[in-house]
Amino acid sequence: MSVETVESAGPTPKKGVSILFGLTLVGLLVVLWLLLGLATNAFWTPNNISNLLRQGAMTAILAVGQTFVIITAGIDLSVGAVVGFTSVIVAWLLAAGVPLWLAIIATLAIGVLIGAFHAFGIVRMGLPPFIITLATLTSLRGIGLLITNGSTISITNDAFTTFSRADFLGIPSLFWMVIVVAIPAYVFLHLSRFGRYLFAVGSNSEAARLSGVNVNRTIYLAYILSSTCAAFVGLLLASRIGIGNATQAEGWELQAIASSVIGGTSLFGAVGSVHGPLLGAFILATINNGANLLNVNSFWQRIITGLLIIVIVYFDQLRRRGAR
Amino acid sequence: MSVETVESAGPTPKKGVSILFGLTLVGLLVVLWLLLGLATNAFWTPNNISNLLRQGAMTAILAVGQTFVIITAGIDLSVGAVVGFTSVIVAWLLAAGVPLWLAIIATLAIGVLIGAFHAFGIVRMGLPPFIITLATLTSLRGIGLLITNGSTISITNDAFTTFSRADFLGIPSLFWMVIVVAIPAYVFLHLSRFGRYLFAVGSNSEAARLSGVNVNRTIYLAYILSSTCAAFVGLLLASRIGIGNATQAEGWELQAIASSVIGGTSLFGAVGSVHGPLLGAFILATINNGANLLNVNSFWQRIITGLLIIVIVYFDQLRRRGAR
Amino acid sequence: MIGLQEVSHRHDEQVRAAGGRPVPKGAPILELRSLQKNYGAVEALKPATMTFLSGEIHAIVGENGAGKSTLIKLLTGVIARSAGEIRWCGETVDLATPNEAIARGINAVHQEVVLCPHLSVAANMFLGDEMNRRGLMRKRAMTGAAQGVLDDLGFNLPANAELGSLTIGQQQLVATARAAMRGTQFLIFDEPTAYLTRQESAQLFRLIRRLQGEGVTIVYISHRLEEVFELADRVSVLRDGTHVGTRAISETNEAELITLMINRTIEQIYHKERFEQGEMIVETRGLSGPGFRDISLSVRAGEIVGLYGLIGAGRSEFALGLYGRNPVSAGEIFWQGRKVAIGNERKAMDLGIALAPESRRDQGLCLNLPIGVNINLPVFKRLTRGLTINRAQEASNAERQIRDLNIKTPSRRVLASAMSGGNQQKIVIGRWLSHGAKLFIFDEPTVGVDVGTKAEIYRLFARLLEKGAGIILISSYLPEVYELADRLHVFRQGRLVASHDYRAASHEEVLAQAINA
Amino acid sequence: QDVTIPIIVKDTTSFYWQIVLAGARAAGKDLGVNVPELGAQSESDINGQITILENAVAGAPAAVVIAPTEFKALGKPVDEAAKSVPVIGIDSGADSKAFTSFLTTDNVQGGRIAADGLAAAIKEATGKEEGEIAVITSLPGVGSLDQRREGFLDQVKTKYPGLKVVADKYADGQATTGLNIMTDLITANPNLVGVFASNLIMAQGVGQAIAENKLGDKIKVIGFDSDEKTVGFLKEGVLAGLVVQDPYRMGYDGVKTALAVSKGEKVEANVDTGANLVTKANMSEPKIDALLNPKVN
Ligand SMILES: Nc1ncnc2c1ncn2[C@@H]1O[C@H](COP(=O)(O)OP(=O)(O)OP(=O)(O)O)[C@@H](O)[C@H]1O
Ligand SMILES: Nc1ncnc2c1ncn2[C@@H]1O[C@H](COP(=O)(O)OP(=O)(O)OP(=O)(O)O)[C@@H](O)[C@H]1O
Ligand SMILES: [Mg+2]
Ligand SMILES: [Mg+2]
Repeated sequence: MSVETVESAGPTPKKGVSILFGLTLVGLLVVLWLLLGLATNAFWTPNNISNLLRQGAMTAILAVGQTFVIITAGIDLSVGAVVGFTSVIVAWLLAAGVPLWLAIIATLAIGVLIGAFHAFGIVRMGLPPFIITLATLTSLRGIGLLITNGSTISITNDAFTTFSRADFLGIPSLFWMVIVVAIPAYVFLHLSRFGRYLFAVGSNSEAARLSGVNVNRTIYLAYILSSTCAAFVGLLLASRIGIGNATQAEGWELQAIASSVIGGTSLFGAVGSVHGPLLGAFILATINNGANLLNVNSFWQRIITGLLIIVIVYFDQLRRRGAR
Repeated sequence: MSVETVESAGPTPKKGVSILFGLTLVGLLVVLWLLLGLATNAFWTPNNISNLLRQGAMTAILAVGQTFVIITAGIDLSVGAVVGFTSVIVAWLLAAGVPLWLAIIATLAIGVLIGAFHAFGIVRMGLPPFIITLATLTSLRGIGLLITNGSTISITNDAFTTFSRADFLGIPSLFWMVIVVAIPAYVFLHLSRFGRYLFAVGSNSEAARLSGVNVNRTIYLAYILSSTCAAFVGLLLASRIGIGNATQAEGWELQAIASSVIGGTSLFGAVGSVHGPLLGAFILATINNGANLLNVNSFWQRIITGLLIIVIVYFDQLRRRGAR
Repeated sequence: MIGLQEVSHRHDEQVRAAGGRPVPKGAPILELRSLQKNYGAVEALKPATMTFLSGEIHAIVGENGAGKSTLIKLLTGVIARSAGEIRWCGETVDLATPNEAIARGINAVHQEVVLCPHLSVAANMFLGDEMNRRGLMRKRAMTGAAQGVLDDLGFNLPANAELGSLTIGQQQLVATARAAMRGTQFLIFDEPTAYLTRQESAQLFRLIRRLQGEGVTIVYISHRLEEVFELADRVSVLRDGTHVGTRAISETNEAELITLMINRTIEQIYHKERFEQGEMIVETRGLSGPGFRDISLSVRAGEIVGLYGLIGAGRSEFALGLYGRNPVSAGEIFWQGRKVAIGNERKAMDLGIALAPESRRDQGLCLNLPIGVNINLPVFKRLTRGLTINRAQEASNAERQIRDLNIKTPSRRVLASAMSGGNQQKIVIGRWLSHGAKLFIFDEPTVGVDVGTKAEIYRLFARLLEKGAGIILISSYLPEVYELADRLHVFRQGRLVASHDYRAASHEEVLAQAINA
Repeated sequence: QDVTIPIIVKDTTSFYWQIVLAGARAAGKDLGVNVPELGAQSESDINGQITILENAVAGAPAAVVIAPTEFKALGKPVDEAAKSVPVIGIDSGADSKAFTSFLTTDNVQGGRIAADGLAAAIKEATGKEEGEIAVITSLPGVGSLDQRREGFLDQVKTKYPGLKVVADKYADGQATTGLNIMTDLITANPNLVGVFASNLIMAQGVGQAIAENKLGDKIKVIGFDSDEKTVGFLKEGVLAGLVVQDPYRMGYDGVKTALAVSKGEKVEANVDTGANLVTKANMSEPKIDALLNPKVN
């Protein structure tokens, strides 16, 4: 936005502030959790915590992928459609008798291709990211529906479908997947030079270019990562709901972007982190979980979600201004 | 986008280019129309042209409002929700026996308030436009559902519901409404200084501020215009489908933004026009109308829409690069 | 054609209507009492007390980061002061918003051009103050009036061009024309000549004198001391945010000012050492591309090749072509005797070319990233150990450049946008020093850099040459290229029109060739 | 009110499911049971419903009543849930043997009823069961809508060979899109005699198109489910018929059955709550009238 004072939770910079910022969103999450624990007995049951971790997991992974793109000052509207589409692909492959490992690899490869196509559109065809990813959003849902003929494909592979329900060391496997994505994502974004390049491209692509950064490759990288994360979530979703269905995950792109922004990412690029979007996703999941447990009318739930988003981002804004 | 070579159909400058640009999108539309005329007999019937004008009208008005916001480098995700919400409001007021004229004014006033709230969030609370409008999107749908209790409110006022089907001078009244919005919008954006301030704020809000432009007021203006256009569309929708229903117009925000961008608006601000979004909206409407007439499978229709968006924006991009 | 006179006259009346009480010439018009500005812990301006007299040209000088721009921003309502008082025409004023400053007739041409790149030149000149008739803008009248003003000032610029399509120098002229047209009582120029050639500078000086003649008070900030002596009536010096003194121009000299500014003396600004010229590093033959045609020149190890010309002469375009940023349409490049094609920036860097571009804002810096990242941008590959960056080395590398170039910052984690103009320039230079190269292209390297640092940069050039590098120095500041270049090429309208050996031609001769007089 | 029996519907934002909830609410009041009203925000949001089921079970209720959005997808989650609480299914099935009881309407059967109704209406108007017809589905990938479409198409194919399906369109869940599709179908297919709009929102949009073009006599439309608007259309002759289920009863009996189960009583394993064709002719019958005017509040 043009009025907003751009703030930085940049790559290394202001380390203290960046961690404090993370901590404060953690603080918010903890406050939410404590309040919910007081308000309802069910909240702090192991069962519910498992649920919560499962529920936030998919958005969290999408949000991390989305963050890479947003840091380059782009946007990826297609992630929800990619999730639905890849759920169809993996179900289709499994139904066709393709071995599980191959089906998974092929599905992720399709994620890579979609991301590469987005970057191609942006870099070579000069299309705005908003447009190219909106177009694939529309088309991918169409292709997925065409494959399933508008219905769903059941997945009979039990190994695959029980995975999302399983626990490991008492923690839901879906949440482990968040960790599996987040750790390399953290290393990539905050510790490797490619992460720095993402920030540089988002901040001033011309300056990055004149400094020898391969801007096009960086853009490819960002979009491929986002789409691959989405394809990965497509696998998880297929595992969780046991079917492939192209209309699933509708609107998840907005949730992913919202998680990312709540987690401190700037839509103007060059500001963002890996832990922020994760926290953002789990804050949103907590709001929904809590509203369900408190038996809030689902209409009120929407109203409250909207208000809480405003309040959370506002306080975060205030705090960050204060920190300067 | 950071890589894209930012182009301008700015306010006054390069007048020739700006008109040429408009003409070329018109050209595209005409080509589409000619092709459809060849492919199907039904296309060029007066009846179908009326349908087409009706079908594109609401998106067109939303897109114009959206364009004001995008020019300031903002975004308004709430417009679809505002349409649904205001359709409920007007139906509710009419059901409560409020006279039609008052119901209309009250509904538009609510549009103004929503826009003012957005601007307040951005200007005073420092929230990113994406977040505040996403939050109201969520909340408004909730409030609307609460009012109708998840159902619909029928509108029995015949004067109101027949309006959207009426013709005037052989042209559907809905399309007249586009003209009624577009002409003052054109004067505002391209001929008045307030329009120029929108561009200035989107281009460099600091420079605008230093020049004595009231940046905050400009932001208020943009968001109020967008929400008011959306409320106006809410009235038209209520008139057209004869009900108030809070879940209607879902996803219209993306259609409005897409129309605007197809029409040459840059999501990075400071580039846009009034005629562009109109053309964009009618191009999208033509694609859908044509697909229906040709009885294209609904799934293929999605695929084709996505591809056409890419093709259209790509050629537009090429031409504009060439024009430099 | 409407001239400056008429347009500004219209505004003059507005200003008076807005309440500016006339002040007799020579009486205090603007007084600062213990004016102060802190950015968090940074004291950008320590309590300063200064007086500006009506109708004078008052220069302000000081090192990079001394607080000059901060002072200007306080006076124009851009930022809020931390403490102190401002008195305008004898009464205490708020000056809390740009609007208030404008209403009182205080205007500024800021150091970094702050205009709207998407609007036309005319739209920018009239922004916030459009001509209207019945609620609608009089676009044609404004374009005409703007063109009239530009022509009247002798600026050869089209009023209907999009601002973003102009070079920064030209944009600077637009900002100047705009401020002049606004009809002010108090006009501040913050390093207006940074991107101007002598030719344009001369035009600007004429404009300033003319405004002074009309009773306008001028504040003039510059790092070029000879300009200060040419123009100013009085000069104030800032050091580290402190006002260390004000002198009448007739009672001081360069040496004294420098001592006041940097608290030590410099015997020679243009530090020049001549080295044995070594092997041929690069040679272009008939190189053509967007903005330049048929350029043949060469650079040897140990040699500084200067490129001089007016704005838009094609020097920067030539550099970008050589660096692989812009496509070359014809001609050949020989690198150390071998014919090469430089298709992209990476290729150029791998060969051993470094480019410090002319616009630090658009091409040089990632403004909302930390200084450290900006300095290390080209060398992250080198700093990578295995998968990740060696953070200790990343830190030490950045710290070293900050120290060596004397970049004024509390930490390498500060965002580049929080740096003063000159310090930003040093970051861009530091980046390439840390990267290293065989051929350094410095495009306007000392724009906005203070005398002390300038001397350091020139000394640094000597160190680079000593190590066997070659330098292409592009500058619009004739004394600089003139004193430093072993070979000086003059560009005009995209062509290389003349070449001279070290000090072989006079200033006047070079200038005449540049403007084709 | 110590006993809690949550009811989970497919989409809280639709009128149909609001009636189900109203029935459940009434049962809660009558029986002294606390009935949280839960549900996803769209019939196609399978993951959302699974999440809600998980959350509901975490609250350790006496039983859970659920209308599964998707047959296969809800199978495992229902199995999982049934490990800790009894689960009562309503409306649609799921791939699970763990339901204690099941109160459903057969959506395939509903589609067949719609086909019969459409054929009858066309015959009444033209004298023969012949002509071009169209199907408009609100959203692809939604189990119950798929089943209705399937039942309708199957019935037409086997029983009414004279009826030719010339268009089989999917919309995006928006009344306006249904309206636009319908106006375009009218333009493209001048011989169209009948349409099946398989849910409430589509019936609203399609009905509007018919009303705008005053084609109620020529094009017969059968809708699914009812509200004030579509009943009005029925009265005006814009719509030829509505297939109406008994959502109120499903909600009421669902909770009632669940309570019985939680008390250890024996209940019937399968109950068909039925679907009825409503036309102008039978709409004032008391039984139908009760279906058309459910006590929502
Ligand atoms: N937005 C900011 N936040 C924090 N510190 C700032 C900010 N802007 C300027 N400073 C600091 O204030 C001090 C004075 O800066 P200023 O821009 O006034 O210097 P200057 O005298 O104009 O220097 P130059 O000759 O390089 O333009 C510097 O130390 C600078 O780093
Ligand atoms: N992409 C381009 N295609 C064609 N001509 C161009 C292009 N970019 C710039 N030019 C023109 O090339 C000329 C040289 O501009 P350039 O910026 O290189 O000048 P310069 O000598 O570096 O001057 P300065 O940097 O002082 O403004 C200008 O007239 C400019 O308008
Ligand atoms: Mg400065
Ligand atoms: Mg240059």
